[in-house]
Amino acid sequence: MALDKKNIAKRIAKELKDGFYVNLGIGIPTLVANYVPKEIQVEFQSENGILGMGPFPYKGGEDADLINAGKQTITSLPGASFFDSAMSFGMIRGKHVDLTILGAMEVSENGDIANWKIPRKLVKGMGGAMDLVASADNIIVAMMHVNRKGDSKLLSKCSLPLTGLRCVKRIVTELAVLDITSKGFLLVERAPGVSVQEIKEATAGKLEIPVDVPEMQF
Amino acid sequence: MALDKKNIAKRIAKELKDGFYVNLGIGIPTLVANYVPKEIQVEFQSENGILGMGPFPYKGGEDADLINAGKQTITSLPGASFFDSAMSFGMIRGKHVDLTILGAMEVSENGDIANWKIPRKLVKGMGGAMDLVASADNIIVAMMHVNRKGDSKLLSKCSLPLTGLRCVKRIVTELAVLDITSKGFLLVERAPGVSVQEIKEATAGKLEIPVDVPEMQF
Amino acid sequence: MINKTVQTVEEALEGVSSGMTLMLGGFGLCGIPENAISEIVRLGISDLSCISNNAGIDDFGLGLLLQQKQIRTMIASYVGENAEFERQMLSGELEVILTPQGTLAEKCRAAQAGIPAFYTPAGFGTEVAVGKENRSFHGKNYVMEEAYQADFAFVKAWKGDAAGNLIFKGTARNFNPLMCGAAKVTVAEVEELVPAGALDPNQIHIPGILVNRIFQGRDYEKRIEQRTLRNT
Amino acid sequence: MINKTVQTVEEALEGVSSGMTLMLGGFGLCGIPENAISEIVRLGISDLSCISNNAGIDDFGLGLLLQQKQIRTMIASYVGENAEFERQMLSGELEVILTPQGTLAEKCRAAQAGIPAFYTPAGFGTEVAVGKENRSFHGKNYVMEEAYQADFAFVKAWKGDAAGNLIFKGTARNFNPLMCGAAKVTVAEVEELVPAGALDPNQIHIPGILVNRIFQGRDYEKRIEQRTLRNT
Repeated sequence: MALDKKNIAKRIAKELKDGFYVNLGIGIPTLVANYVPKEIQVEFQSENGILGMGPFPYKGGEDADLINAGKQTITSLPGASFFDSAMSFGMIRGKHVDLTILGAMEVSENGDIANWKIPRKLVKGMGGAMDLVASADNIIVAMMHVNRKGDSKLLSKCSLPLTGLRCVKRIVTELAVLDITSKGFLLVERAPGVSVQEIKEATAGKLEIPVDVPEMQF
Repeated sequence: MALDKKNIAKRIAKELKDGFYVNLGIGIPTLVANYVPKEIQVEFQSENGILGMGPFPYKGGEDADLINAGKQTITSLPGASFFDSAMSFGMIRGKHVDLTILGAMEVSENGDIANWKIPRKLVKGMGGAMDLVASADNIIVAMMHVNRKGDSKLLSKCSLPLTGLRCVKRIVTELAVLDITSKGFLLVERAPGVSVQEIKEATAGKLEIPVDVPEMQF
Repeated sequence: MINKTVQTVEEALEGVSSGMTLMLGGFGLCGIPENAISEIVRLGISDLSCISNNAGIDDFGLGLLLQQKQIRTMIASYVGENAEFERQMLSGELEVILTPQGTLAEKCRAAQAGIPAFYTPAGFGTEVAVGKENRSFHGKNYVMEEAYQADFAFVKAWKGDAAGNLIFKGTARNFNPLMCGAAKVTVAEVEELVPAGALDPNQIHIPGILVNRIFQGRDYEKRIEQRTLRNT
Repeated sequence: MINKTVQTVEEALEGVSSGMTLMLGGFGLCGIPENAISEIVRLGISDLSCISNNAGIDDFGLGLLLQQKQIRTMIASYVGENAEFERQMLSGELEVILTPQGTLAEKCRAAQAGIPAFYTPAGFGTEVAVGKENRSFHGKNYVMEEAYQADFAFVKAWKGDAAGNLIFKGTARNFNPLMCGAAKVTVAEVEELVPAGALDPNQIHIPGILVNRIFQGRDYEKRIEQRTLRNT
């Protein structure tokens, strides 16, 4: 059965390693913070200027001067720090952030990503996405395998304007975990109960299928 | 009579204007801080990371963590701030410092300055001088008109390796105040009792002499 | 101490006029110069180019200038959350230059620090890099970006002193410090204005040399865009 | 919270070896990483390239490494006050690369912030600009300078916490913050190491993400180079 958003986040959380600084994009990536394994320590960076971001505040604890990149009220944890946007993107461009998790409209088999603009539709802007994808060595995309019309979002070549080139390392969708390799999308795991055939049909780009494709473990 | 170093500093202090941020080089320029007119407010920047530098401390008030660019112990005044070297030179390159006063080995009639290196002699380095002269719109040089051998240091062309190009605006020596103009050195004032002829003889570069050259007032 | 204090927002904004390029601090509605924005609305000047990470919401922040059609060009990284903005952009009344957020920050910082241009990997291979110098360093590709040139910068700080020194709070810091000294004139409004000497010189985020005018702000609303709470 | 604490200077310097490029904070003897320098002397490694604004004095700071002939290349802006340095430089044992002070600072900051290169007016028309790209922006001439690449950065802070957050004091800040995260490994030594949460997150000069190892320094001498006093 295809995963729901929570389970996509839960699967991505398994990619976290002890000592990682992590930047979470808006949407599914934000949910990853709820599933950090207890035995490891990670710190969340929000590009608007906080490291050591904590959960949402309790009622009455909101502070207009303390928000995340999605403009939501947040809290800070012990060991947190605040800084300006140049320092924040210095951390990102300088490869000090270990893992970036973000959403995408399309990913191509060579790791290109498009997630900011649909021609002839309203463009809201790239925010920090271009900086993040151009800089991070370790990018995981959280996305739906197909769009609402049923078309694959894992393509041989992106059709939408690009956010970044050859930058995605791993993709987690409702159907599968896939890596970007020199041979295209490599099927690493499938969602529980989802067949290889289903994933094959939902993937427009080149798909490398190993003999054994294990089910995701949670 | 030719000025002593104190009087050179005293004459330069007349160039200070209310609201000026000033960077003082080592040597005669440092003395300028002693002669700030009482009716104006200026702030001294030291490129190692302080704005609002105060006088030397009283005995017992020295702090190893509080020095100027000459590595001397200093104090800070109310309204002072400390910052890192990138911010400090950001202030300098960004033209936020209003006046730079520094020494020179040679100045040429087009405003080139040489003050960091004598070939075949020991080179100590340019420190912040190249940043200062390349950035400041308002540079006053405090220097002796001639060297110990009696040779002029105000030349048609610098013989020593340059620190910066076409940057000096005004020069104050023991003999005169001179401006750099498109016609070379313009004689603005002479030291009390010093004749135009004396200045002429001590100046190797092109010297423009107005009809009336007033004596300096202190 | 050089005193940067002005008494009123009118005095603080003296010289601002139509056709100018303005920098405005803030991320979303967090840390925006509320008093300066209100005064720009009151002045009724127009044809402005605004450099700010976002464009406010319909009835707050830069949205107030959009309502009055005072902005000709908006330079931002993300402009959602604003219906009037969308209308003006789609109708062609408003020019929008979208810039990666880190590049926007660094272009401000470059202007502050006298760096005319720098290289960043952000946007390489995308339409953001079109028409700009592309260059490789150590096998990686970069885009050259130039410092902004602006007439006025309006920033909001938490505390400030008469010498113009500023301290920001939490994530309301964001772009504010980078815009100080990045325009010809920098105007800082603060929640609390204290005498020179009242702030610890070690804790100052922006030294007063980068601020031309400082004033005590009034009636801060500090609206929250997404009030998000945890269940108790 | 990610804990960056190490217990000893030996542990802090694990991996440092001959032939490496090191960054060392400090201006003169102010804010230098005394403990790290002592340990480098003890390790006896050599053939080092050192990026530091100055080169210490004969018997303190980087002068201690020069005495042991551990430095092959010195990258600095000003190297006076050191007789052994002069001897080695004049004899050709020591290579010296003199760099304008602001450029040195910015090359560190660029390395920290993932900026591969930038333009500065400093040194244009001088021997510093030879062999580098010269370029004009808005009618003014600039020199292109590239970010440093270093193996270890050694910095000294006043206070630090277990998460690696740092606060500096007075003019001992200087180059220290800029070197954090500017090398492959950043080692911070502090006068006072406190638990995470003990420092105000608003007042942190360098966030822990830019520091790989932090340790409580010992026996700080904090020597004063020019004790200059006012007459009472």
